Amino acid sequence: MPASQERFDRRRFLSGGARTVAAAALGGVGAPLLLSDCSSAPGRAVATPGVSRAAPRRGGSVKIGMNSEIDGFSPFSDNWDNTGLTYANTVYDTLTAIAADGSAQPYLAESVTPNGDYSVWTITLRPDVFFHDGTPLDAGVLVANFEAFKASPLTGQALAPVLSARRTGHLVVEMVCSQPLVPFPYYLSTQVGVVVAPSMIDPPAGTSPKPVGTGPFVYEDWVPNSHFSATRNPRYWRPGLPYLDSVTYFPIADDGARLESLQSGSVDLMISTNPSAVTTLRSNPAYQLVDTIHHHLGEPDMDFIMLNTAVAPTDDPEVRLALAKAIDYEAIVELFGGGLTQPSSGLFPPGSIYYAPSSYPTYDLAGARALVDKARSRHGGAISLDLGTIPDPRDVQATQAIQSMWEKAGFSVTLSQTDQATFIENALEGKFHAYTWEQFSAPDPDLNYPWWSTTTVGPVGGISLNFARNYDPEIQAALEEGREHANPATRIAAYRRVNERLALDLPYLWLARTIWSAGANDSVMNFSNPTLPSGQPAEGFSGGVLDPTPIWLRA
Amino acid sequence: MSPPDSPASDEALLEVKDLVVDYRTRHEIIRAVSGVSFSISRGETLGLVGESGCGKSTTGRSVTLVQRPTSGSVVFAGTELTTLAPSRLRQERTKMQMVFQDPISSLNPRRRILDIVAEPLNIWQIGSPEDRLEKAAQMLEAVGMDPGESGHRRPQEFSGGQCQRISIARALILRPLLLVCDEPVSALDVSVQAQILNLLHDLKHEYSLTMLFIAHDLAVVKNASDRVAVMYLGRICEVAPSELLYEEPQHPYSAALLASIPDPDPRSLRDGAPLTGDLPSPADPPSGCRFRTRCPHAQPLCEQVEPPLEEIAPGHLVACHFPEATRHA
Amino acid sequence: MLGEPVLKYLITRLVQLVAVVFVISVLAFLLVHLLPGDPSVTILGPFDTAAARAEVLRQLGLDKPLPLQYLTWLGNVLHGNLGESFLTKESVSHAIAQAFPIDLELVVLSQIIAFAVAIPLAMVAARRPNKAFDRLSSTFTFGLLSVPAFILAVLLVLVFAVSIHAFPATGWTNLTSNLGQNLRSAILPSIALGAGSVAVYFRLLRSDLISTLQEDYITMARAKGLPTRYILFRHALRPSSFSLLASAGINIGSLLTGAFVVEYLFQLPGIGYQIVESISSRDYLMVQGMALVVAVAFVVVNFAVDFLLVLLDPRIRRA
Amino acid sequence: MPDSQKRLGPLFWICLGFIGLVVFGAIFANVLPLPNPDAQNYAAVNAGPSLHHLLGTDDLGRDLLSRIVFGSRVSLVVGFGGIAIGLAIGGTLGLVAGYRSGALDTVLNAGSFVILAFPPLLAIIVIVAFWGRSLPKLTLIIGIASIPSMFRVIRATTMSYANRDFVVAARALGASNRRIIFRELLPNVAPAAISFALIGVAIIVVLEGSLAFLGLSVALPTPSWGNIIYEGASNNNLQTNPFIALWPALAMFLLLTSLNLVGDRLRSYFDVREGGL
Amino acid sequence: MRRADPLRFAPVEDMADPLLSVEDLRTHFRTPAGVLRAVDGVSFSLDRGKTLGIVGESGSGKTVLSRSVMGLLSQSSVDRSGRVLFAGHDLTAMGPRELRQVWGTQVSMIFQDPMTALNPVVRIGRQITESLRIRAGLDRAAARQTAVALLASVGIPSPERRLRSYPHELSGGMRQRVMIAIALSCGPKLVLADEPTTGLDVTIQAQILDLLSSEQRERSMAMVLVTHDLGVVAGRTDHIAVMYAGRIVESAPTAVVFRDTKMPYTEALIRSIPKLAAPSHTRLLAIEGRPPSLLDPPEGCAFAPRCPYADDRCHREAPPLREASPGHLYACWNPVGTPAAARAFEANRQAGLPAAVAYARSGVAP
Repeated sequence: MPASQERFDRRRFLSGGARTVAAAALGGVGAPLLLSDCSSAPGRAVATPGVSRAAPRRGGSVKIGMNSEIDGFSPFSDNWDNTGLTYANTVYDTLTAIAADGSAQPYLAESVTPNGDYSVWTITLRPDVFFHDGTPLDAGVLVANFEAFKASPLTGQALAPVLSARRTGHLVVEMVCSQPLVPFPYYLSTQVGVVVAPSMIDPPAGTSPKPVGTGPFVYEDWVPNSHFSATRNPRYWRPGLPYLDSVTYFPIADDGARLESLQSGSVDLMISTNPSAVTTLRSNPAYQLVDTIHHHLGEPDMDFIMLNTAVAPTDDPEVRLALAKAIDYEAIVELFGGGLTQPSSGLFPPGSIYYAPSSYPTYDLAGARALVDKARSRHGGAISLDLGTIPDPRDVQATQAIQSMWEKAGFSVTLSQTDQATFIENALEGKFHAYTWEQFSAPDPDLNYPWWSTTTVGPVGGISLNFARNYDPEIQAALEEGREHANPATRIAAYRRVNERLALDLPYLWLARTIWSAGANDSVMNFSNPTLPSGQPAEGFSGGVLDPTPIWLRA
Repeated sequence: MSPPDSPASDEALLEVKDLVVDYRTRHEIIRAVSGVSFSISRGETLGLVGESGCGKSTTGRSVTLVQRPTSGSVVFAGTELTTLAPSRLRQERTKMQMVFQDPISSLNPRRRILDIVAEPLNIWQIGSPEDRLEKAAQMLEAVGMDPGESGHRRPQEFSGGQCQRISIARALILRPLLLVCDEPVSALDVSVQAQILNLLHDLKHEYSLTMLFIAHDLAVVKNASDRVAVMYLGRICEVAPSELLYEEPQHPYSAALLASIPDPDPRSLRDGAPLTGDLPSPADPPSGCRFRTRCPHAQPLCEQVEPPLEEIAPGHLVACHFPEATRHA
Repeated sequence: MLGEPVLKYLITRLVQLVAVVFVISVLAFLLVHLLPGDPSVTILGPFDTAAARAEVLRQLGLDKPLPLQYLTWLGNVLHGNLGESFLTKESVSHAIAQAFPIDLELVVLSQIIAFAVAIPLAMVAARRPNKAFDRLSSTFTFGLLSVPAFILAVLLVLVFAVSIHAFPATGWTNLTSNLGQNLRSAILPSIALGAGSVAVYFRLLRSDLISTLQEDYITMARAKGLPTRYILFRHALRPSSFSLLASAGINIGSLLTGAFVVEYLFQLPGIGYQIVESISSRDYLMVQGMALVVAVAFVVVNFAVDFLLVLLDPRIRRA
Repeated sequence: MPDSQKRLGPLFWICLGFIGLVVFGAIFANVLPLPNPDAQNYAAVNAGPSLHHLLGTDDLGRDLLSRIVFGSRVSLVVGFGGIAIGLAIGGTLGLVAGYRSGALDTVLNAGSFVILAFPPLLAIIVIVAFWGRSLPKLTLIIGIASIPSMFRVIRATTMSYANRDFVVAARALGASNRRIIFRELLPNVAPAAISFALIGVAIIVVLEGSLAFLGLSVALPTPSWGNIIYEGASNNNLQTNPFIALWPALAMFLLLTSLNLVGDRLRSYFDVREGGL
Repeated sequence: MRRADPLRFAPVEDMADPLLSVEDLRTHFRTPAGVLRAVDGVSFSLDRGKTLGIVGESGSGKTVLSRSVMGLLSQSSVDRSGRVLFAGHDLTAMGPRELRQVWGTQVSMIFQDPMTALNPVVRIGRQITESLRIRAGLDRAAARQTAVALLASVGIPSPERRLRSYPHELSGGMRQRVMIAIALSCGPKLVLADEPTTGLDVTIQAQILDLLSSEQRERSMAMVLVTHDLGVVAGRTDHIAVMYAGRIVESAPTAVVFRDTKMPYTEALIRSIPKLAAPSHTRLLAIEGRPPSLLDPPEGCAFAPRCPYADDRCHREAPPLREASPGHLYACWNPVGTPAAARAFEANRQAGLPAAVAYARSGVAP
C-alpha cells in the first residue's frame, strides 16, 4: 500500500494519519465529468480555472507555495504527503496515472496487465526512456526498485500483498501477489509506483540522495524548509513537455502566510486546505481558483474525530454513539468549513460510485443526553474523556466547539494539545480517547485496507495500524472481497458495507471532507489539466497534489 | 610623654605587628600595607596620617579585621585576632568599632536612625526591644541629636555632620574599648568638623576610649591625637608624640606634609617647598626608601637600602637615612 | 592597545564560555532524549511495527546506552562532524550552514532596527525626563512590547506585502545571491523580531542617559561651549550604553530561538524554525547541533560584547 | 515615611485604578455579572460590540469581555507569579552572589549563563511534554526561566551596595552574613528589583501569548490574554474580526503602561537619592 | 532656529573694569516641596586679572552661584533674576547659542571632582582638543599641538603620551591638572573654580593652588575661587566674599577679612579650623546647629539661630549689607568686637543658648 504519512507541519496537521496518493475511482466504472468536478468562480463558468485550451507558451518559471516540507526524495525511506507527491511528479514518473474518468492508466509503463485471477501482474516499460543521469530505464532497474521498496521498513509494509518481481524481458517485469490484487494498477500511481535511477537505490550511508528520475524536470536545488527548484528536462520522454523552464516550490507551513504570499506576489500558485483561501480568492477576479468541494473520484480526505475503541470510556459503543449524536455537524461545517461543504455521513461523498446513505447518526442532543445518563451507571458516575489535537489553530478552535457540544450532552471533556511525534505515537499505541484526525484520501478504497483491517489491530501499548482498534470481522471480510473481486458491482457493495459498518461501530466521527484548493494569479495556465501519454485527460487537481508538467505561463 | 589630659597608661590595648595587606585586583596584587607595626596604649589616641593611597584606611580596616590581613599579627586586649574562629571574631569585634569617612554611605539609607543606632543591640540580642530603643535614644542624645525629633527619620534627611554623629552613636552603643576613626571629618565642612572633633574628644573621656584616628589633614590629626604615625606608601615613616612631630619633624615627608597645609591666616605664609609629583603606584614601589622619588634630600644610599624605623629620641621613631636632625647637625 | 591583563581577562572569559557550551551540549542531549517517542515514529509514521522500529533505531545507533551515544556524538563534534539528520539525511553542519546565516542576519538587522528606534528616542526623551516626549516614547515602546511578534508579523505582511507589495510576504533570498532581494526579504521579519526589544533598550538607555546627563562631565562639556548634539553623541551616549550592550548580548539567546514565530510566519528556514521542527520529529542530532550552535552563538556574541565593553569602557581594562 | 513633599500625581492614581480594576476583575470574575466565557453561541459569531456583548464576540460566539476578564487571571497569575518565583530564587541568589562574590558568584554566574544560552523552546517543550500544562506548572516554568535575568540584575545592584561603608559597619558590629543580606542589602536592592520585575511581568504576559502560539500555554478553552490574542491573529480572524485580538492587546498595553508608570513613580517616590536637592 | 550673531569681545587688556559684575542675582529652584532660594540677591564685581574667593559651607549656595553666573543651570525648574554682566554683555539675557560663544573662550569653569568632571570613557586628548577644534576652530594637528603645550604648562610630564590616556589612568592631582588645562585651553578671561582642591591630598592641593595662581598671573585672567576652606583662599585671593544661606554676608579684601572680621559667621569659620600651632586636644570653636533650610529661611538674619551674638533684632530683621571701610561690606547688626555683640553674648550665655555656651567652652569671648 503506497501510502505516505504526513510530516510535521503545524498548520496541516489534523492528520497524524496516512494519506494515499492521487485520488481516482476504480478503473472503468463511472465516468464523471472531470471538468464539472471542479467548482468554478461565479461568473466565470465558461473558462474553467486551471484548464486552458489556448496554445501553450514555452518558457518561464513558476513559484509554487506548498503546505508542507518533505523529508527527502527517496521513495523508499521518506514519507511523502501531497507535497512529496507533487515533488515526485516533478522529478519522477509513476508507472500508472489516474485518468479523468478515475481509471488507473499506464504512464511510465506501456502496459500493466493481470493474469486471470489478478494475482500476477505483468508490467511492460516504455522503450527509450532515460533517467536524468543518462541511465536507460529497463526491467532490471524496475526490479531493483521493487526490491528496495520491499526491503524498506517504511514501504515494505505497504507492499505486503506483493511477493516478488521477476524480469521476464528487457522491458518486462512480472509481479506475483499473495492473493488476487485487483486494484494493483492504482498502487502503481502512488509512491511505490515511482521509478528511480539505480544510483539512488543503494546510496552511500549518510547522504541524502539527490533525486534522479525520468520526470519532466531535473533536480536543481533543495534547501529544506526554504525551497526546492528544478529545471526543464530537455530529454523528457513525453514530446514537447514540459512547458516551463523551471519550477520552484516554497514550503509555507502557515495557511495565512501562504495566502498572503500569493496576494503579495511572492508565489504564483499555492495550495491550501483552509476554507478562507477559497472564500478569499473565489470572489477576486485577479486570481484563479480550483477546489475539491465537489470532487468525488476515489475517496476524499476526511476530517474526523478518531475514537479509541479499546480504552474506557470510548470502548463503550453507547458512549461512542452519544458522542456522535452530540456533535452539531451543521455548526461544525459552518464554523470550520467556511460553509463550503456538507456534513458527511461516511467515507464517500455523494456523487461517488461508492456512496450510499448510511445509518451514521445525526445531531440529536436529547438522544445523546439520554445515552449519557444511561451509560453513567456503567462508568461509575461522570464520563470524562480527553479530546486531543495538535497545536493548530483551526483544530484547536474545532476541538473547543466539540468540547462544548459534548459537555452539553453531559460528558466531561478535557482538551489536550500534543506535539506531532507524541501525537502519532499515542495514536499508534492507543494512548488516547479521542483525537482529531485527517486521513483516507485514496484513488481506490483498497489502499486503506491496513487502517480498517482486523489484522492490524494491536493491543493498547503495542503498535496498531488500525489506530482506532476497531475489531470488526465484517469489515475485514468486506475488505478482502473488495481486494479480490474484479467485478465492480461486488467491489462497490463491499465498500458500501465497510462504510455502513463504520457508521455502526463509530470508531470515526465524521466532521466533513477536507477541501483542497489551488489558487493562482492570472498568468499561471493549465495547472489543473494534466494529460496521459495517450493524449486523454488525466485527473485534475485533487488531494493537494499538483502536476507541473502541463503548466505554462501566459505572456 | 603624653599630654596631661590623656589618661593613657603603658599597657598596650592594641598591638599590631608586621601587618601586610594585599589587594588582589583582576590582574595584579597590590600591597596596600607593607609591614606596619605599632601599638596603642589604653586611653591613647594614635593619629595615622598620610596621603590617599598610602594604606592608612586599609590599616584601619585590618585592625578590626573587616579586611583580612595577608600576614602579620593583631593583638587586641591580649587576644590574637588573626587566628580567631569567625564566631569568636564576631564577638571580639564588638569591642572595637569603626567610624567611616563618608557619613552618608556608612548609614543604610533605608533605615530609621533609631534602628540604625539600635542595630548592634539587635544583632547581639541585648535587652528587650524596648530597652534597645531606649538605649539608642540615650546614645543619640549623647552625640547631640534629639531622638524624639529625629529618631524616626532616615539618614538622607540629615546633614553630613549629623550623619557622622549617628554613626558615632552606633559605634559607641556597645561600649567598645577601641574606636577606629577612618577620616571621620574629612568629608565635612570646617565648622561641622570642629563639632565632630569636639564631640569625639568629649566622648573619648566619657567612655574611656582608645582611638586610632586616621586622617590626611595634619592639623586635624594633631588636634585629635596624642601620638602621630605618618604613613607613606604602605609603611610607617615616622612616629612621634604629636607636639614633637609638629615641632621637629624628622622625616622629610613629614616636613613636606606640614609645609603643604594651607594656613587660614594670610599673614603667616609658611616657608618650605611643598611636595612635587605624585604618590608612586603601590603595585610597584620604588626600591630602597619609598619616598626617595619625591624627597628633596635623596642620596644614592636611599635608592639601595630601605631605611628601618628607628628610635632616634624617646618615643620618636623615624625611617630615614638622613633625618632632619642629622642633616642640620 | 590592549594590555596583557586585558588579554588574560578575555582568555579567562573565553574558557568560561567554552565550559558553558559544553554544559549546554550535555543538557541539550539529555533533554531531547528525555522526550517521549523517538525518531522512528516520524520516520516510519503509521507503518510503525515493533520490528521496523527496532531496525530504524539500530540503523541510527539509538539502541546504544545514552552516555555512549553522547560520547560518540561529542567525539564526532570534536572532529568537526555534527552528524546528519535522521529524516532528511542532510548533514547537520550543512543544515546549520544554510540556516544560521538567516538568523545571524535577522538578529543583526532586528537589533539594528531596535537600536535605531530606541537610541534616538531615548536620547531625546532623556534630555527632558517625564516631559511629554518622554511619556509618549515610553508609551509607544510599551505599545510595541504589547503587540506580540505573531500579530505584528501578520499586520506587517498585510500592510507592506499584500497591500502595497513593497516586500515579499514569505521566503528568503540569500545575502550572497542578491543583496537587494535579501534585504527586502529580511526587513519585515527583522521588524517583527526587533519590536519587542525596543521597549527594553529604550528603558535601559533612557535611565542610564538620565543619570549620565547629570554627571559633572556633561556640565563640564557644556561649560566648554560644545554644541548639545555633540555632547549627547560624543560624551553621553558611550558611557550610557554599557548596560544596553550587555542586555543586547544576553538577548541573543532568546532571539535566536525566539525567532521561531517570525521564521514560521515568514517561512524563513532559520535555526529557530529548524529547532522546533527537529524537536517535533525527534531528530536528535539536528536538535543537538542546533542547540550547540545557539549556545556557541550566544557565547561568541557575549564574548564580543565583553570585548566591546572593554573597548568602550577603558576602566574595565584596569579594574 | 518617604519624603512627604513628593507627590505621585493623578496619572499615578488613574493607572493604579486600572491595575486595581484588572485585579478586581480577575479575583471576582466568577461573581461579576458576566456571561460564561466558554459559552458558545453560533448564532452570534464574530459579532461586533453591542449592548449584549460590550466588546463583541469571537469566532465561536463567546463573549469577549468575559473572556478578557477571565483571561486576565491566567495572565496575572503567570506574569506576577512567574516573576515572584524569579524574584524569590534569582533575587536571593543574586543577593548572595553579589554580596559574597568569589567562587559561589562564579558558579552562579556561569549557571545563569547556561540557562540564558540554552534554547528556551527546547526546554519548555520538554518540560511541558513531561509535565502537562496546568496554570501552576506554566507559572513555575516561566518563573524558572526568569531566574537568570533576575539574578543578574539583583547581583549587579547588590554589588553596587556590597562595598558601601554601612555594610562594612554592619560587619564590624558583628552582624551575620544573613542579617547583612536581608536587613542591610535587601531594602536597598528592592526598588531596582521591583522596577525591573514590572518590565518582567510585561515580557512574561507577552511570552505567554507566544507559548499559546506553540500550543504550550494553558489548556484551552481556559482563556488567557495571550491565547485570545493568538486566536484573534489566526484563522484569518485578523481580517474578519480584528476585535478579537484588539481588545486583549489593548488591555495588555494599558496594563503594561500602567504597571510601568506606577513602578516608575513608586521608585522615584521611594528613591532616597532624589530627595530634594 | 535663529543663528546668534557672533558676540564681540575686546582683548582682555582693553576691557574696562569690572570684568564681571553680578547684580542682585537670584537663583531659585522650584521643587515639589516649595521654592528653594539657593542664591538670593547676590551682587559682586571682579576686575580683570583679580581673584575673588567665595567661601561658604555646603548648602550655602556657592556652587549654585558659580553655575548660575555662567548660566549653566538650564532646567526649566530654575528661576533666575538679576544681571550678570561680563565684559559689558549681560549673560542672563543670552540664549543657549550665544552662551556657548561665551563658555570656554571667555568664561570657563573648573569643577570640584576631576574624577567625575572628566568623561571616563574619552581620552584626555580629545577632551582637551574638542573645544579647541569646535570652539577655537583649530585643525586637528594644531589642536593637538596646543593640547601638548597646555599639558606641559600645567606640569604634566610626557604630555604627548598623556593625550592617549583615560582619566582613570591618572592620579587625582594629574586629573585636576588636566581639568585646568581644559579650562584654560581657549584662553578665557575669567575662570570659575568650584572647590578645585577639595578631593585632593594636602600636598597635591598646594601644587594645584600654586599652579592656578601662576597660570592666572601669566594669562592675566580673573578668577573666582569657590571653596569651603578659608585656608585655601587666604593666601591666594585679592578679595573674599563669605556666603551664608544664599547671600553674601561679608565681603572684603582678603587681608581685611582676617584682620577686621565683622561678621560672626566669618569669625566662626576662621576659628573653627584646627591650628597647627595650637597644642593637641585644643578645644575648637564649633558653630552649633546647621545652616537654615533654603526652602524656608528664617525671618531675620539667617545666621541668628546659630550666632552667639544674636539678639532680638537679629531674629526679627534681616541685616542689610553695610560698608565698614571701602570695599569691606558686612551684614550684621552686632558685628564682632562691638559692645552690642558682647552684651548679646553675655545674655545668650546666661540663657544657655548652645551657640554661646559652645563659644564659652572653647574659651572664646568677644
